[in-house]
Amino acid sequence: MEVAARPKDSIKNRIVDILSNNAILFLMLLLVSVVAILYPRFLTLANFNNILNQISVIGCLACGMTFVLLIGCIDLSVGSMMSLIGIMAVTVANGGREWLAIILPILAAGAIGLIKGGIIAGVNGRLGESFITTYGAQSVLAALALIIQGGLFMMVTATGIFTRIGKGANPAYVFFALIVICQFILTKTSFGRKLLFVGSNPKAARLSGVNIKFYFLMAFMMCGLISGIAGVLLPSRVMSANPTAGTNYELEAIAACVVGGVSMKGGSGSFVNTLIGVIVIGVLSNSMNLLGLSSYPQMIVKGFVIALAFALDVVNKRRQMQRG
Amino acid sequence: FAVASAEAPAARKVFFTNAFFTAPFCAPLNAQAMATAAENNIELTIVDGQADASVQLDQIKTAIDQGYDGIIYFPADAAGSITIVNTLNESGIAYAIIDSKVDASVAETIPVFAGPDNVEMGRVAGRACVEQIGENAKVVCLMGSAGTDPATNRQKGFEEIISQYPGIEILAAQNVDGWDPAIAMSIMQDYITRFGDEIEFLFTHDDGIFQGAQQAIAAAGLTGKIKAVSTGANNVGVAAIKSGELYGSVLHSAKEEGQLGVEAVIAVMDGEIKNGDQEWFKCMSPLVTLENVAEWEGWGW
Amino acid sequence: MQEHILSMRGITKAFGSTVALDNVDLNVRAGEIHALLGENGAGKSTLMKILNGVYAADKGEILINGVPTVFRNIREAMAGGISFVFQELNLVLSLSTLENAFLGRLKSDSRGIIDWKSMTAEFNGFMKSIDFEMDPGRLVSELSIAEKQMVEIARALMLDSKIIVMDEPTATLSSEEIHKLFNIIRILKNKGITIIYISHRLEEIFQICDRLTVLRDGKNICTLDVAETTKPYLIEQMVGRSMDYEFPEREAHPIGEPVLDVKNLFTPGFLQGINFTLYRGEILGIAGLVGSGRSEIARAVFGADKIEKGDFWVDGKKVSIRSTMNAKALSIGLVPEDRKDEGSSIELSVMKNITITNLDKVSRGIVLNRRKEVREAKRMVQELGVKTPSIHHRLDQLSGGNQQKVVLAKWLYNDADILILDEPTRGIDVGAKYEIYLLIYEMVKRGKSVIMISSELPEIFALSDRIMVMYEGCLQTCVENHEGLKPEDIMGFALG
Amino acid sequence: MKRADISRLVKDNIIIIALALPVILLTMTASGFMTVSNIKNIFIQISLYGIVAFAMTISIIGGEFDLSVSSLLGVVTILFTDIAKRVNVPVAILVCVSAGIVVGLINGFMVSKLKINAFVATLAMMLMLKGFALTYTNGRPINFPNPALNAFGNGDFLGMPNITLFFLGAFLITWYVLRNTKFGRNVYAAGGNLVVAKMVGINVDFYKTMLFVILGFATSVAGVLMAMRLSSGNTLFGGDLTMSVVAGVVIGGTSLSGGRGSAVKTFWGMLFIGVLFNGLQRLAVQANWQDVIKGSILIVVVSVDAILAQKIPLSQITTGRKRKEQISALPRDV
Ligand SMILES: Nc1ncnc2c1ncn2[C@@H]1O[C@H](COP(=O)(O)OP(=O)(O)OP(=O)(O)O)[C@@H](O)[C@H]1O
Ligand SMILES: Nc1ncnc2c1ncn2[C@@H]1O[C@H](COP(=O)(O)OP(=O)(O)OP(=O)(O)O)[C@@H](O)[C@H]1O
Ligand SMILES: [Mg+2]
Ligand SMILES: [Mg+2]
Repeated sequence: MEVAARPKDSIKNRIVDILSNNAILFLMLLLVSVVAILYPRFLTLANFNNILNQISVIGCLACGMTFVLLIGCIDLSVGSMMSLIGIMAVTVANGGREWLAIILPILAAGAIGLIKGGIIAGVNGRLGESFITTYGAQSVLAALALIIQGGLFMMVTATGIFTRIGKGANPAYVFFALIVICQFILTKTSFGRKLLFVGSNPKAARLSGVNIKFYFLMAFMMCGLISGIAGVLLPSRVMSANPTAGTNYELEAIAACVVGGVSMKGGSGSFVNTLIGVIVIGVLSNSMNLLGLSSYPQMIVKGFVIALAFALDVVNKRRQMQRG
Repeated sequence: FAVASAEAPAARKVFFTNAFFTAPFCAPLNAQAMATAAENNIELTIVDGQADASVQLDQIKTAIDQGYDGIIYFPADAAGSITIVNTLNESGIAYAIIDSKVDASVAETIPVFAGPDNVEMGRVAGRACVEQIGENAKVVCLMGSAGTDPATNRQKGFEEIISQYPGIEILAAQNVDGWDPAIAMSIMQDYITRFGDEIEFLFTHDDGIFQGAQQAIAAAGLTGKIKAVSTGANNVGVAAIKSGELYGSVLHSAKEEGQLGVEAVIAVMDGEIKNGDQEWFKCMSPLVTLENVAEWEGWGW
Repeated sequence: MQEHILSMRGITKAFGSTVALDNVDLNVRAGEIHALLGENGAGKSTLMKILNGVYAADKGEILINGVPTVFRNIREAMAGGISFVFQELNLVLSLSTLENAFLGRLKSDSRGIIDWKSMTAEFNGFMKSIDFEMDPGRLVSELSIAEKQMVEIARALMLDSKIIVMDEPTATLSSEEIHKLFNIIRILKNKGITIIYISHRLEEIFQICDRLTVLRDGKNICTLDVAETTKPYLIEQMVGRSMDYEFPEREAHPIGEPVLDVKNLFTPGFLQGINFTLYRGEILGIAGLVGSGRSEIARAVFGADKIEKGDFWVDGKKVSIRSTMNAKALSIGLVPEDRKDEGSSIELSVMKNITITNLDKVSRGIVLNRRKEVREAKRMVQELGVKTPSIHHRLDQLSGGNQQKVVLAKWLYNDADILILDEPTRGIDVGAKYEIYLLIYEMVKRGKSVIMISSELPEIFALSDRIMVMYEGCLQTCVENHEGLKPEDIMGFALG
Repeated sequence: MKRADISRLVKDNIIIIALALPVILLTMTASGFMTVSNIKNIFIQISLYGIVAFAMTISIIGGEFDLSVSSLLGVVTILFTDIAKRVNVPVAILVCVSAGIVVGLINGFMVSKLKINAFVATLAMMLMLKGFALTYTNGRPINFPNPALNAFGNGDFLGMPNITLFFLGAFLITWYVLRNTKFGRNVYAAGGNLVVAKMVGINVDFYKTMLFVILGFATSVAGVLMAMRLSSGNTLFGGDLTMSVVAGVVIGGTSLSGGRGSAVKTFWGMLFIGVLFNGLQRLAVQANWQDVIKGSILIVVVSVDAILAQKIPLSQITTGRKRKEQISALPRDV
């Protein structure tokens, strides 16, 4: 096998390489420095904590969503799932059983995920089927969340463990732990490997003797379980549950995954990508709030940054292509 | 059996399109409307207007086609109500508007509006603010969902009062999408980072928003240092008032509004009010504080 | 000196650290059939993709009729009078055969409204001229791989180009179709059209080509007149060493008790009551024409398709094979004929593709042992001579033949007792084929059994212990492969 | 007719069967369902979204997807009311349609030239448009009480609601273009397999861009009509446009993975949604339960569709060589 060595890259080339390989991160660093100059308080521990606290719920959702995206599907119902789980959790917690209020709703969420996965696996569905099925599930779950408590806003009156898991940096610990565990599952276990293979080419996976239905089922169950965790964290963080709390969270979760580099076609991406995406979007929102941008122009900037991050990424890939 | 039902007058059927059906505020409103309707021998159907004037127009057209006796219309937004009000007027059906006002161009044609005076509510909050912090202070506001009637008008009333005191500065004001406490919490966290302990006063358009913001305030150890006035005075607000986290909240009773809405449409169906009368069944908007909380508890939800 | 209609000079192209082409020249005379030969990964496809603008060359120039030309994309190349049959099938599965045949140049009037009638007429006319029956309205997803290949060929040939590039057009065809294809190629040649022909089937070169160019490891080796050369010499030029035989000598190996019994196998609308037995240590060849149902048997036995009825016995025990998992648990393996769609995931690395069939082997519990996985993957890559910069490269960065080797490696790695190979050597060069044959022998000597489906009769003859012949979904015959058996006998059965 | 043929027929027309069921049930249970005025109502309800749905059908067949239409619709209603108020109606229409096309061009540029994933590109566009509209209006809806326009938006022509005529027009054009033009068939090719389309020399960048331009155009038309119909402009109009429209398209049977589908399917899909919503309201089902039913029906329809598709293996649809029947050369999908 002939492998010719390439001439050593010039320093300038290498710098451009590093920059363009990590376009999103550098974009973020730039933003951070600008904000930090304008608002020195930005770089304080307290704000750092705030950011962690703010991204963790959406981060958990994105983490669950990653499983589903990796297998080439999409789940539009995680937001309403979160609403429903929040209501359940607070109902149980206010009844005094706080541990149960943490565990039971998460298991319920896993079960709901199993049902969704069961349908998708049963019909051999992928993106299209999961889109519609979970869009339907979104409407059912949101309605159930409203029906259960008569559509009321619920305060958390519990005072024990349930209220502590959402305080300070705790949700962030949960989020980071999830990322580490999921990344381990994905890259270091045969389960994760097969999941990735199924996502990348289900036909080939089937002909390799992989039980592809099982992996569709599991991807949705993991997504359910993890959005259940988000559903418990949210009321614990805000100390109230709202039957419409999760509205539109699903799009934000997907955006975070995709900005970080998880592919919507399945089979490509990792939880590290998700982590990056969540942090980028979280820091962006935080800095815009600090800059005093009202929520309207914030949307414009957010959209622009997402597009820009991707454009840079693509330019980078093209450069690499040209140089072989 | 048939004889018995012949004696009682047949129930009248009323259709209610609620633009914000799923909002927590509307849960008690819907429930009270159902109750009042039942008391008055009315069969009430409530549908979700999905915050969209176009959806509501379709619903109302179908309802007119179905031959309902009366319609209660909770507009998603003022501008979008023009066609709907015209449609209602043309059909000759009895109807009442609740909660949010219709567009000025058709306001003169409506028979009755049942709802709060949002501008006045803002004014009440503004006065409470001045009362609390004096004529020199720094304020932040967390407003309701962008573009909605309450968010626009409550802020308008509030600023009307505040603007009379040049010493009071509004540091920042931001809409809270979907009146979501979680979003309110994040915004408040960032306000605290940005302004530190400069913030002396917080005005929120809803007790739920306040409740979210309060978590950020508590986490920063600023409870009590930031005085706050909210709107709603529902259970959430009342609890916060009692615990001292919230100075006061301007009442907006969902129950009262639900009841007034049904009473209003009955009045129109009975012919007591005609199109163009522009009656206003106004909801009360007192400021609920620790002093009078006992009196008003339970009016919210 | 004849005029060169196309000359590529000093072409160099590197992908990352892999130098695919190093200062390569290719001179093609007008009206000739010019063969491009070389091992897997020698750079043939890459050279052609530089010609049509899919890749840009790092260095070098292209002259067409003596005029320097650079096509930036395929559209320009097609407009410039060059058409292509690519190595990988390029069909839109959700469209009809007709539309695929006219893909990219649908006939329409000036307003863009399609003229279905004249396209159908042209297509039917063309198919008739090569004597190949094909319904223009069928969805391409319903065609067998060989039929797909014919659509692909039809598309290029109907284009009326000055130069036609064919990258392994016959890899999936059986001798019947190849015969028909050659007829039409000769007709085209008589019309003065120039053809660049890439193939690993050397006998074809001698049948139709005029001159040839050999590449090895991205470098020019030689350009010759076909008439002046011999097969062994060619092989030596390609592989870099001499090879006496294309096939290893058949060694006697012990054949044991039945391991797989298939009784009364019916598939919906196709297979009609197939019965056969496979013995331990046996190589059972299946021959037949395109679409005769060979792949169908393979897929049914592997549980990949739903069957109507049929019983299976493995090692004398009655078993039910409902899914690929069942089959795998019974230690059956299948190397499917369509490597791109069903055999592999081209976006994943070589290693991930290889180990997927048996992750348990490289993991403790469910946790993967990375060191072991790398070791195993490297071993397989070594054994099959897969040419790849590393086992962590994505599969789509490998040459076609090397991708095929990875698909083979995947099932050899799993070490199944019964291995079904559907066109296993498709697109693999002579040298590597030899290695693969040795591996197959190795397997049966270790007591494994192999079912081998192939459109290359010589291959079937050289390897099989017994040969089954299929015709239109029916099993025609099953004969011992002895000295006296002649290809004509088999063809007789295959033609019905 | 063979069993396979029957199941294929069922499969291809599952949506019509699914549509017939509620219609029959509703005609029996809800009085006044099968009246002209109610049928008109149903059509009015689906007309504006339907216009976008046909454009979305083209783009989904072409393998792309656009989240930004929901924001674009709101932006167009705002532009229209604002400009019509300040300048005049023709200028407003011109500006709106150009805006739709420009947004489509930008989306198309991002997707085809910058190679940004369509989901991301249009998500970014969605945020930018919404932010723009809210900033522009400061979050307040704009009213435009103009009786003539309103009459047009809500009026009839020969007993047919005007907006429904637009809907039917969009349907016919889409149907014809997809079935019989080079443009349409190349869209199928690009959506069926982009790499292949490129390999056979189809100018895929052009087609990708056109998909978004068509969507932008259709959305701007729907937006102008909506502004006329409601005499106002509001950022929130069309909030659920993308999801409803994609649901309608997919329920009809157009595959989200591209390359398959048709305008007829979308027509039935939208009609199905219209009948369902209208029926649930007529039956006076309470709002929350309406959502439960709607959601469940979506799941059931898609599941049945997918299961039927599996039940008939491809090899049964067209038999092997032995029993090969002549099938017209026309594309299957239309
Ligand atoms: N996209 C790519 N990225 C990286 N390397 C590539 C790419 N395409 C081809 N190569 C490398 O270039 C070399 C030449 O490949 P090419 O496909 O031209 O071989 P080939 O002669 O056509 O072989 P085969 O007979 O197997 O088709 C191989 O080593 C291959 O790994
Ligand atoms: N997915 C499919 N849908 C419909 N028909 C199919 C499908 N796959 C194969 N067929 C048809 O079934 C018949 C048998 O195909 P099969 O692939 O078993 O043939 P084969 O002998 O392996 O030949 P080939 O060399 O074409 O692979 C052919 O007529 C083919 O057109
Ligand atoms: Mg090749
Ligand atoms: Mg075959």
